[in-house]
Amino acid sequence: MHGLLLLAGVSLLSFVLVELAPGDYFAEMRLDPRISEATVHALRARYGLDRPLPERYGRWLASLAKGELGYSFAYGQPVGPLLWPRLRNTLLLTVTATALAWLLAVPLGTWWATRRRGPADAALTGLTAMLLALPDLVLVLGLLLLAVRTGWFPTGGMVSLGHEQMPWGARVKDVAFHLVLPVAALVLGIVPALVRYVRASVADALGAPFVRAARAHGIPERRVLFRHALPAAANPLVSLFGLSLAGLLSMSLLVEVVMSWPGLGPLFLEAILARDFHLVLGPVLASTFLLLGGNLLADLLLAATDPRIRTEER
Amino acid sequence: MEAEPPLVRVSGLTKRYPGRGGRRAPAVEALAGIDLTLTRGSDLALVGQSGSGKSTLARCLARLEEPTSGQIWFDGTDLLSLRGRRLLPFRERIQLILQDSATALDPRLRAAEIVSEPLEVLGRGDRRERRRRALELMETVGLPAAWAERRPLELSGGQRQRLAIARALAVKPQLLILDEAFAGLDASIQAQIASLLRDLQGRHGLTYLYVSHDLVLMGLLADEVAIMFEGRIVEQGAVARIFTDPRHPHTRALLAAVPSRPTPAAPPPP
Amino acid sequence: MPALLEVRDLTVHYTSGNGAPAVAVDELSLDVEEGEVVGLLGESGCGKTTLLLAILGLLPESAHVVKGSIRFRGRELRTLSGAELRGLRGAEVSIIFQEPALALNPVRRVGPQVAEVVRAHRRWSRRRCREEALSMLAEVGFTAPERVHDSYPHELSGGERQRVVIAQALACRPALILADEPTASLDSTTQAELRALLGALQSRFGLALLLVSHDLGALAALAHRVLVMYAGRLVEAGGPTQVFGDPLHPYSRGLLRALPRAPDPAGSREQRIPPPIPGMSPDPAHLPPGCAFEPRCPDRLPPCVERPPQETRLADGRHVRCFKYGG
Amino acid sequence: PSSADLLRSEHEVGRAGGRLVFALRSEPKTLNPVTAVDIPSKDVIGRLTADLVHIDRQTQRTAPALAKSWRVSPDGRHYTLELRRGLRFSDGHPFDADDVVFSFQCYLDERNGSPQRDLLIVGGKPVVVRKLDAYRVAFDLEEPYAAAERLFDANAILPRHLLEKAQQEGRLPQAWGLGTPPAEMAGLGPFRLKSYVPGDRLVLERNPHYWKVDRAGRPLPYLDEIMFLLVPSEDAQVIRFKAGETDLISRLSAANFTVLARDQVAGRYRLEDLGPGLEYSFLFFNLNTLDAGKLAAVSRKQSWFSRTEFRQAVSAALDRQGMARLVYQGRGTPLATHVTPGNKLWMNGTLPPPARSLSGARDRLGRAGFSWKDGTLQDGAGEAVEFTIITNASNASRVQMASIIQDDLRELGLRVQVVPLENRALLDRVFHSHDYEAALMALTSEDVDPNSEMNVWISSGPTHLWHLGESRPATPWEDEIDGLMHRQLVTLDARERKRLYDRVQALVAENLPLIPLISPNVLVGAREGLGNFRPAILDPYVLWNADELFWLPSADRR
Amino acid sequence: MSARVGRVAALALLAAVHLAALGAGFLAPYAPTAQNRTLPYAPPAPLRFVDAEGVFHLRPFVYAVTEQGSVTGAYAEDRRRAYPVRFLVPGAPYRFAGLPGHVHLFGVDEPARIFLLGADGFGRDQLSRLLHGAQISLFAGLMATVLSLGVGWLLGTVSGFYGRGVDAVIMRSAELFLALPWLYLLFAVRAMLPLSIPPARAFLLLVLVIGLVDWARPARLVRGVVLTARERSYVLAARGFGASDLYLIRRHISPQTAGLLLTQAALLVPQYILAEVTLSFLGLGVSEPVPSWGNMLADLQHYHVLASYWWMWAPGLALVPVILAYYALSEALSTR
Ligand SMILES: Nc1ncnc2c1ncn2[C@@H]1O[C@H](COP(=O)(O)OP(=O)(O)OP(=O)(O)O)[C@@H](O)[C@H]1O
Ligand SMILES: Nc1ncnc2c1ncn2[C@@H]1O[C@H](COP(=O)(O)OP(=O)(O)OP(=O)(O)O)[C@@H](O)[C@H]1O
Ligand SMILES: [Mg+2]
Ligand SMILES: [Mg+2]
Repeated sequence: MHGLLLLAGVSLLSFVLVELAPGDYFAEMRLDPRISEATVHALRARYGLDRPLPERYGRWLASLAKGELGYSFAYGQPVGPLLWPRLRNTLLLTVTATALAWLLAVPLGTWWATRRRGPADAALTGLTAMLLALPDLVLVLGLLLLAVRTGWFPTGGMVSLGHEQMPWGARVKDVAFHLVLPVAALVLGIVPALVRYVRASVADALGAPFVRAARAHGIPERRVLFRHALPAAANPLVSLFGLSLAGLLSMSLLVEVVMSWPGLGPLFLEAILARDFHLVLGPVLASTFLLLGGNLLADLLLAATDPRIRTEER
Repeated sequence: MEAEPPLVRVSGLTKRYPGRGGRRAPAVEALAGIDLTLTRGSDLALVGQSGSGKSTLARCLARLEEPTSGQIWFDGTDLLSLRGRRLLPFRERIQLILQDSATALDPRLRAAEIVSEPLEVLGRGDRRERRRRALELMETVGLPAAWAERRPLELSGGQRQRLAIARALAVKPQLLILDEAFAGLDASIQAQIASLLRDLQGRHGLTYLYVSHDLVLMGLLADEVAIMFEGRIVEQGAVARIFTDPRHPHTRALLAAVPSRPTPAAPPPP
Repeated sequence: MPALLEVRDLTVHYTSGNGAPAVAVDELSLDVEEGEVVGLLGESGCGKTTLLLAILGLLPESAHVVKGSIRFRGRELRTLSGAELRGLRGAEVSIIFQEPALALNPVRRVGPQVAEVVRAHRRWSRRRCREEALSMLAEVGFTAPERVHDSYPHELSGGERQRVVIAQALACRPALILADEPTASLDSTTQAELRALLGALQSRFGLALLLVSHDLGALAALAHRVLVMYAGRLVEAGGPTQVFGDPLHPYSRGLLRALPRAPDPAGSREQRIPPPIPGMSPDPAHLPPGCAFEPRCPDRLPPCVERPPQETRLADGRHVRCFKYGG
Repeated sequence: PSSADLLRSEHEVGRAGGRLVFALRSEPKTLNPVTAVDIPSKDVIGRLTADLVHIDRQTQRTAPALAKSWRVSPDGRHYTLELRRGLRFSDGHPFDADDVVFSFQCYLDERNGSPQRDLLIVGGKPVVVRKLDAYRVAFDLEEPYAAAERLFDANAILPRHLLEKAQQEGRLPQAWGLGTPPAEMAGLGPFRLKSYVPGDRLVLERNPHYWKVDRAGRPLPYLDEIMFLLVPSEDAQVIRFKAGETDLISRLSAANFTVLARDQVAGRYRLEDLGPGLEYSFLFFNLNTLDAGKLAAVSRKQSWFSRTEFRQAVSAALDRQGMARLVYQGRGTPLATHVTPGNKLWMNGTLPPPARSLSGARDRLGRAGFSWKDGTLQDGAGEAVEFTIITNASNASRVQMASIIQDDLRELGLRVQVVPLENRALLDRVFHSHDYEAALMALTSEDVDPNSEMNVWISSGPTHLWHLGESRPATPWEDEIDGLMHRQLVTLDARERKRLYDRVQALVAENLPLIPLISPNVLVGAREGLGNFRPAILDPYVLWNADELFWLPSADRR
Repeated sequence: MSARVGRVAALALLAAVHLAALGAGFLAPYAPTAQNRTLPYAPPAPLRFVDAEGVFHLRPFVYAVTEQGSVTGAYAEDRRRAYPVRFLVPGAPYRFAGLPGHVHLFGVDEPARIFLLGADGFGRDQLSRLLHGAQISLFAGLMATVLSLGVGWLLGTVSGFYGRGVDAVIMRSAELFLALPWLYLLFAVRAMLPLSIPPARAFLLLVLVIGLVDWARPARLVRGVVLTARERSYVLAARGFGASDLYLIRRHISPQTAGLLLTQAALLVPQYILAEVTLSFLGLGVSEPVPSWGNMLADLQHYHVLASYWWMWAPGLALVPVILAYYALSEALSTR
């Protein structure tokens, strides 16, 4: 219920936002000296761009009901079929990267929290600062350059040229091999911030008396960190995790564009700039769904990681 | 003939917590119908088995926990019907020293801040004045003013306990509930605080509800003892009566289990 | 044969902020023999908890051991590596913390917190550890251990939490337990049960106990020896009947005098409250150069202000630190 | 098929086989020749389809394609085209005049909104296409149209047997989307669709029914496959080309060209600088008739902008050489007018190259009543002369040029502010709200022929950027340009047309309705060992002769 | 002890960076917009003490350079004449704290240039641009951080503290804010601003919008913490002596969110500074020729720059100590 309302709100407000932004999809055609103004007008009329906002929104809703998710001006076809295959690829990339990033950040940040002051602390501080100081695009290009210089990894795409002819196992390997670079880019992009959060909250929790109590019982240090300090520190991390699901789609835009990953990224970016609005709404709605899911999950996890949180009462 | 109404009257108070361990686990009935009356200026000791619901009752009385059913009348007002702002004046009149006071102290605050917190909340005095009062209170519970800047975790267990007591005393409530406030204090400090409480009672007519396991101390401090067992008050009566003529088996068990305390052969002269 | 635990000349300072270091434990020596129960008694804030923490190497960052040695079964604990210390803690020496609410992880169920202690020291299956935890919970007086097992600390009463902490300490059947007011918030029947349990363990496994308590009754019932601490130092040591029956040190005397006596229905209330020791406990950061109890002492002597008294061993085997008895 | 009228290529004989990989900057949007507007779509469609008469990208002249020959009536209004016989679509279906008539019917159908439609309207009336017999088609024009045969280029001939139904039902614009199964598509181009992976690649395979053979009589094309990979950023394209993952690269920026050129030998690729293309960048001022109430500030400034001396002064102050050097690493040519040196057939060679002259600029401004105070230029009313230049933010070269212009004009005492805008916002201001003072943009002629520039130069043209929707030419010289452009359109004599167009160029250079800046060189590259690689400055620079491209035996790949 | 040292060092570094930004006009040898069209991508000029003849000079000097061939970044030194570094030299005018000035800390005689950090594609001094760019970037980063954290903190606290309906409403709006394509709003805002507004001001306005719109993430994080915080027993205790909601939030709840906020702030500042890199691609950044770290770094996104001119990384490198300092500061504050 909340979800439906939210979707309605997101889509309606998106319509309004686009209305506010200057230019529409067909504006660029005006630059082509061979196309007359009348033709552009006719096209705009065909796609209903000359209609008032409520009517356009109504039309879009109708098309949503049909499962088409609107109609792309650029592709001249319904948005749905354009979205699904790319969404799958994007999710493959981003889910892998997010999982990896968390798997990396949580132990690393936790371990880091125990190494306050000292060479490891200094090294990690410097490294994360450096990664944070790099614009994402530079990072991605840098990785790409590395791939070219070394020839270790493919520099783009999701599959090799002869992918279709490969046996099943080799295909999986092929895709995994192509995943390395974009995933590395994403992970390097996300991890510094994550590690910092983990470190900060775990360091906080390590000062609690129950940690000393656990040590007093001879609980192994690893377990003290991961089963005592970390759960107590989980709160902001859980919220962050919920949000990271939401960020999945937008996160990989850039990486996909530069590493030519056949995901939503290039499509979405082009659509935004071209004001191919229904096509923009597709990923927006998809990420709203992920957002809802992520936040729901986070709320459940929050209650699970901290039993003191009361959901009812008061 | 119209007797003075009691300060607190509790009737049919119950509190159930959702059960643990499996979905269908039965609910924990922490309070199973409590009836209790506290007259003004009296001292009641609440004694009973561990887990019998004493702290729960204390928290319900202080309106820090919502009872499942029942009624609490404080000074003629139905306490449970009050909420939000209308409750605030009563909060001032009822103070609770929570059991495990260590967790009830904000680890980020300093000792003096903790003690002056109620004054700040109630808007008493200016900053200087409050601090002065806080230091005074700390001294009365045996904490040197030099420790005003310590954080709770830099104090010993007993010192934290005393900090919590000092904080509750800052308010001058009508009803003070002390949940295991004496646990962890040495005899000298216990005596010091006990006489402080007695003194306050004499001057301001406070009513005390003690929750404690120390039957000997309770025998000293309270006029009346209520024995709790499994969420109920199973026996209530004057101290002397309970100690000399316990009726309920649980009361008897409690008394029997008190280890005899050595008394110095020759009490040293003062 | 050396004692199970030998503490020699232990001195612990707290350095908080920029002030002078606070002397929490001052040149303290004590022994605990195998199977012995040693009661530790002392004013609030005199350094008991600090001592126990120091023994297990658990002092906070702001504290540090200035000097002294701590030997357990002949091994110097101060020089043990982290892993060795870890193997020792909980398994051979365990500790019961004073405030159970702080010692339990608030976001985890308590059962696993008990089982985990077993798991840390025994190569047992998860299930067996769980069963061990349940039986341990039953031993400390829970009639429905399953419910407690699945509860979070905040869902337990104060006494229940305390019993959980005791269960943790007992879980691996250690040789020595450092107990910091283990029964402070337990009703008398449960206390009695626990005393019985400890007694049984002691006779069966030779458990030794260093028991911090303000409850003289409990100490009298359990302890073989009682130590009295004041301002970081041992001021008196002896058998419970000796110390309680005939305290020597002025502090011990004052303490005993402050004990509440059984109710006397006839007397007026004011009279019934025993007299506290006058004055305030000294600030460990500014201990007087002489005897720390001197400012509050009713029988002070001229040397008291000049230098701290030395320990005197009396004929009946008791130790006392007071100029009255030599010093 | 031996009976068919096959076209014999004159170029080097190659070797059959192999695959060519080409990176597209953005994904093709459709494979439908009727609706395609974007470059990638056209790049692909161009390999899948064929046109009646084709412009040889290298000679820039027309050449027979599906039409074996054509005749023009003396009045220039009637064209008769003779089609090749015995040709087949890539699905094996025979091709004849009905397909031609059908195709033009589709392009002209208003419901389809085809971008080609406007070109096929001559003298206000659509071209009439008649089938004379199975292999002859007639085109009737309302008025004479110079070089009308060039119109046939890029009007792909559609298979009637596959698309007629869709056309009748009005669904043609939706037909042949990217997801269409290859079996439902057919064309007359050298390749046909093999497979499509969304967002990733599009693979074409050789068309066995193609209508060209090489000198040795062997069927073209040589290549087995062309693979179009989607590589959405230029930098990634460069990197992947360098890594050997793609075989051809075009639309290279000069900076990247320089970087790539360093490793030419080691990287086993060859880069070519084809010299100036047809793109011309320019600065223009907002001369639109404005609603003075809404855009008061701009319309006040128009009193400066509309002064020819002002524009001349601005033009004279610009350091075009500097722009060519800094922005295009020397791989660009300063322009005096809008026709670039790349357009060898039509450029007015007599116009002097632009030279920077600050003193000249000052003179002109002085003569036009401007003066300086504390180094700041003022108009007659004492107002400081300052304006903003908008340009496309995502085009680094434009922003750089604007920055140089700003610096140049500062020396003249003009305060200029550069405002890079996102492209749609820019277009919205230029075409719609007219809320701008000056803009820096670029246009690329689709063809060398002046006809392709009609809409830019006639005052009522839809691409008459600086003064859109002009009801009447505002100045005598504009009137003259209008007249010249119309005359060249109906003049059939090529020499005469050139003379007329030269005059247009001279008028532009003189009056500067737009201030021409630079024409960047066309820069391309190909893997070592690609035979018949003959890049051209006309779109598609490297792929236009895909049917003849082949891999030399020396090529180390595939 | 060493926490204090860390705090002092961080503060000192931050102060130095901000002071350098403020005093950019004086510290920078050239105007940030001054082009040298014959010196595109001139590499950093080494400060020399020993000249071509092997003679040692006490005063450091530089050589003038000339371009080798077309624009390739290859330069040759002209060793015939040394240009000693001079201090407090007159040069391009600037304003410092509203006062006009024209004396620069150091410089060399014409026609040589002292490019300590090299030059960009227009032959503009990187060091001067870096210093001037810091003004906008650091301020914008701080502003956006303060805004988004401020709003996020407020709404997150309210949401977590009151729970139920309030929580639902705020969290749903947070989701709405997270999901909407805000880029369009930025386009719209840019379109509404007059074209002639100074680039820095236009950018700051956009940053303001971004900061305001970006509250949802911090809000959710804060809310999570508040949910736990309000159940602590000391909050219960404070309620017990009649503390109002406002007091509880101020005294007990918000200090618990402080650590999180500080961590966030330290991460957000560089993030917002870098956001401009992307924004400038869309015409939403600080526009030419005004420098900012964001638009300087945007140059680095071109493969040829990235691969050929290492000194163009300078703003990225400058960002590292700033990030480190913010880290250290946030750490010092949260372990206070
Ligand atoms: N972290 C700390 N920093 C500074 N001083 C401390 C710290 N912890 C304890 N102290 C001080 O050290 C002294 C000894 O504390 P300790 O906890 O050992 O006392 P204790 O004997 O256990 O008292 P209690 O019976 O009240 O628990 C006390 O005065 C206390 O205030
Ligand atoms: N939040 C809760 N959820 C579930 N059960 C609870 C909760 N709080 C208390 N209980 C249970 O309610 C019962 C009564 O608890 P209460 O704290 O009132 O006992 P108590 O009499 O104070 O005991 P003690 O003397 O040990 O402190 C206990 O069995 C306890 O486990
Ligand atoms: Mg209790
Ligand atoms: Mg203690």
